[in-house]
Amino acid sequence: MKILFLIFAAITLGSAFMVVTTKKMIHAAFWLITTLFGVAALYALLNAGFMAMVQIVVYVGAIAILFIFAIMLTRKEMLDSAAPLNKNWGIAALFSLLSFAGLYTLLRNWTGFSNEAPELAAGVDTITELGTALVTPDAYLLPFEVASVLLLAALIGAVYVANDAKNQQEAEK
Amino acid sequence: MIPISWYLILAAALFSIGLFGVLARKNAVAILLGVELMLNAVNINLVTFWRYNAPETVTGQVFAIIVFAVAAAEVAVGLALIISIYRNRNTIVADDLDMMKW
Amino acid sequence: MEFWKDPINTIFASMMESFTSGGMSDVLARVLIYLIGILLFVTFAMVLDIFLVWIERKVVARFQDRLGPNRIGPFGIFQPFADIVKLLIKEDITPVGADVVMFNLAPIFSMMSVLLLWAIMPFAPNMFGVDLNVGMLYLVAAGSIGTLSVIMAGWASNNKYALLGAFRTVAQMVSYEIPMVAALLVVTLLAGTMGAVGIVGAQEGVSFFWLSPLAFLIFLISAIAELGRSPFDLNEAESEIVAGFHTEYTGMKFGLFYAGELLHSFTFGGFIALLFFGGHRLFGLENLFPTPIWGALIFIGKAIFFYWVIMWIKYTVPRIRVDHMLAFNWKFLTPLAFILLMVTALVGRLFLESAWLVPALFISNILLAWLTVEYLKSHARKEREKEEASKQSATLAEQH
Amino acid sequence: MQNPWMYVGLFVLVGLLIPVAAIAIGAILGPKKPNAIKQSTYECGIETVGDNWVQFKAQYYIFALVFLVFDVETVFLFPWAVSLNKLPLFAVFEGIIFILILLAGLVYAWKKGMLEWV
Repeated sequence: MKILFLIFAAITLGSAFMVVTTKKMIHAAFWLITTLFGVAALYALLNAGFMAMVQIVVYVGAIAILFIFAIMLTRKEMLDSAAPLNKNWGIAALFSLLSFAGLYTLLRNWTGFSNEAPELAAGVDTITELGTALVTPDAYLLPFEVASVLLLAALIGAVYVANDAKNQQEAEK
Repeated sequence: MIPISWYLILAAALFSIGLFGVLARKNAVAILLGVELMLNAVNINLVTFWRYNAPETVTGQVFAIIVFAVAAAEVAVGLALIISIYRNRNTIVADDLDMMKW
Repeated sequence: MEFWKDPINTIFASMMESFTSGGMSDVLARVLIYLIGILLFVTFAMVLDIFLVWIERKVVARFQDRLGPNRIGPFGIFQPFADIVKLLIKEDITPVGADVVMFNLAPIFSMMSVLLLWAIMPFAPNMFGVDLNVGMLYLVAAGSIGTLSVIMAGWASNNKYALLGAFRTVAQMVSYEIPMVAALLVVTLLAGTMGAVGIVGAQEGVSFFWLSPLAFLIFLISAIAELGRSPFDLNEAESEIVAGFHTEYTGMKFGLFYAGELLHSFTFGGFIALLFFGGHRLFGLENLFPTPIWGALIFIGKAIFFYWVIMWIKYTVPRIRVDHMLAFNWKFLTPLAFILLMVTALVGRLFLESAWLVPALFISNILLAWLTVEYLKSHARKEREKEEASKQSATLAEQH
Repeated sequence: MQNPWMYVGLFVLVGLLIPVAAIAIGAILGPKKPNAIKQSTYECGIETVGDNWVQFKAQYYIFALVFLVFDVETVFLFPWAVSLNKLPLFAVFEGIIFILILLAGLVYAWKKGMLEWV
């Protein structure tokens, strides 16, 4: 178990590092996909099979595809951008190291820092419970419906903005 | 078995890498990639806490699913904006986007 | 006798015993046995794949009034082996400027996405890889790995046509994933579980085809689109974009794409059989022999039948245009699939545990289909009238 | 170690190994005589012009966008569908409202003319 965790953690962190440093945007997108697979494997290790599948369906199947399309649409720019990082990258690195150190010390002082996972109760179907929780008014009915409204807002907003881009493209012709 | 700390440290590291990406990358799409890494780190934390602290309830998973929805919405609108800006100003270098400056 | 009732688990138990008696740890023994089992299983899939090539070529020949391969072996059955030898000894060409790593990874991912589907395929009771409680989502997830492989192939080839083909394919695959997921949601709703084994078990009395014939049609259409077979073979429209995303692939890498497509078709045939036609059941014939191997044979027979249906459609219908393909999905199939989902949820819940469940669902499906057809008819009539009116006004303007 | 995902993980491993082996055998058995013409990208027999840069329609992005939204929606709907038979009747209506809100988005994109290919 520990070995598996270390392998997946190394994949996740290594490819995440490549995402933020690699030069070609399309490679960054593919490294992101590797990271996402690593995270999905970690979910599977945590017995959260539903989350692992959702991770692949939503992130790899949809969000990564959207990223690749966007990169392809704006690619002309990418070909000649020499340095991937801006001039403040030193400060940024310091900042993120500090944030990691801060998070680490915070966690260190937490009492439950080295807790082990409790045994999962046998015969509990997480998905049924999840479905029940999502539509029970005392539980998460409101977030469930609000999520739908959020997605609707995102769709309308993005379509509105992209419509602009489409008209622009037609005007150029 | 794996103690909870391993997952939390992994999530913290992933979050920091994502933060670095957001702060240091030039390309606006790359900045969004960094944001995705940060959201993933959050999700790892949520699922970890679900597994280690409250596996009998599903709160952590519900939260994580909502984070998925938020990430999707954020990417959809963010990338649409970037494409629109690219069409209008022919650049997606974040530092050049200073139309709100004076 | 015990062996025939549950062959897989019997072999597993005996192997487990012999492995652990040699002092091996329990976990390691389990991993090893799984590995051996999976290797045999995947090898079986690949051998089946070889015969699918033969079936495909033979059937298409019959559709086109030809003989098909008939030189090597009886009925040309060894033709695919000759094909494999040919593919293996071909030169492996990587085009200039290609991204070598991704160029090689793409066909591997393509094949893997198909093989992964076999992990959850329940051939018969006690004869399946694993029963995941998120089976249907797993099906979608494996499909998204396939999409990924297409984009990788198209981008890494450094070829305009490959990239164009890849983008078309991805647009098509992601679009048709939505009605497919909606059809899967209908099945999930009816079965009350996402696991493949649970879905087959829920069809004990009556197959889901009778509960939701529309969902079956939607699933069939979107499966064909997902496979990229005619009429949805825009990804390799030879007359327009050479061969689509695998233009630059030669030798075994091309072979993997090709074999992957055939195996994918067969796999979807199997999924149609298990989602809508009761898996290993065949009018009680499955009880003829008390062994799951017989059930597995029935299942494979059904899968080949639906594979043949997909082939039949492929060689009958011409390719449709890209704008029609997308309009058909977003303006017709997706709304219809979601309306069907809502209707099924409502009717299925209202008639839950009543004897009227099956007829109510069947009638509501037929009603919905009839309404759709009527609506389309009136819509088409209106469009035609509009067109004629504009034509008339145009001719009038010309006369003046 | 009763985690079913162990089996899936092993399946991924084998599923990767078999095609890799096929390609490796092909690479060993096949000849290797590269030359510049052979390795140039194929463009219907004429010489290759430029790199693979082509201007893509913004339309591709729109379809991916609508797909993304519906894909996330289905993630919410799967747990709902699984547990529906055990829930009271109003849960059905909650799901229907959820779907209707998203279909409204599709109708909006449709009316805006965003689902047209041209």
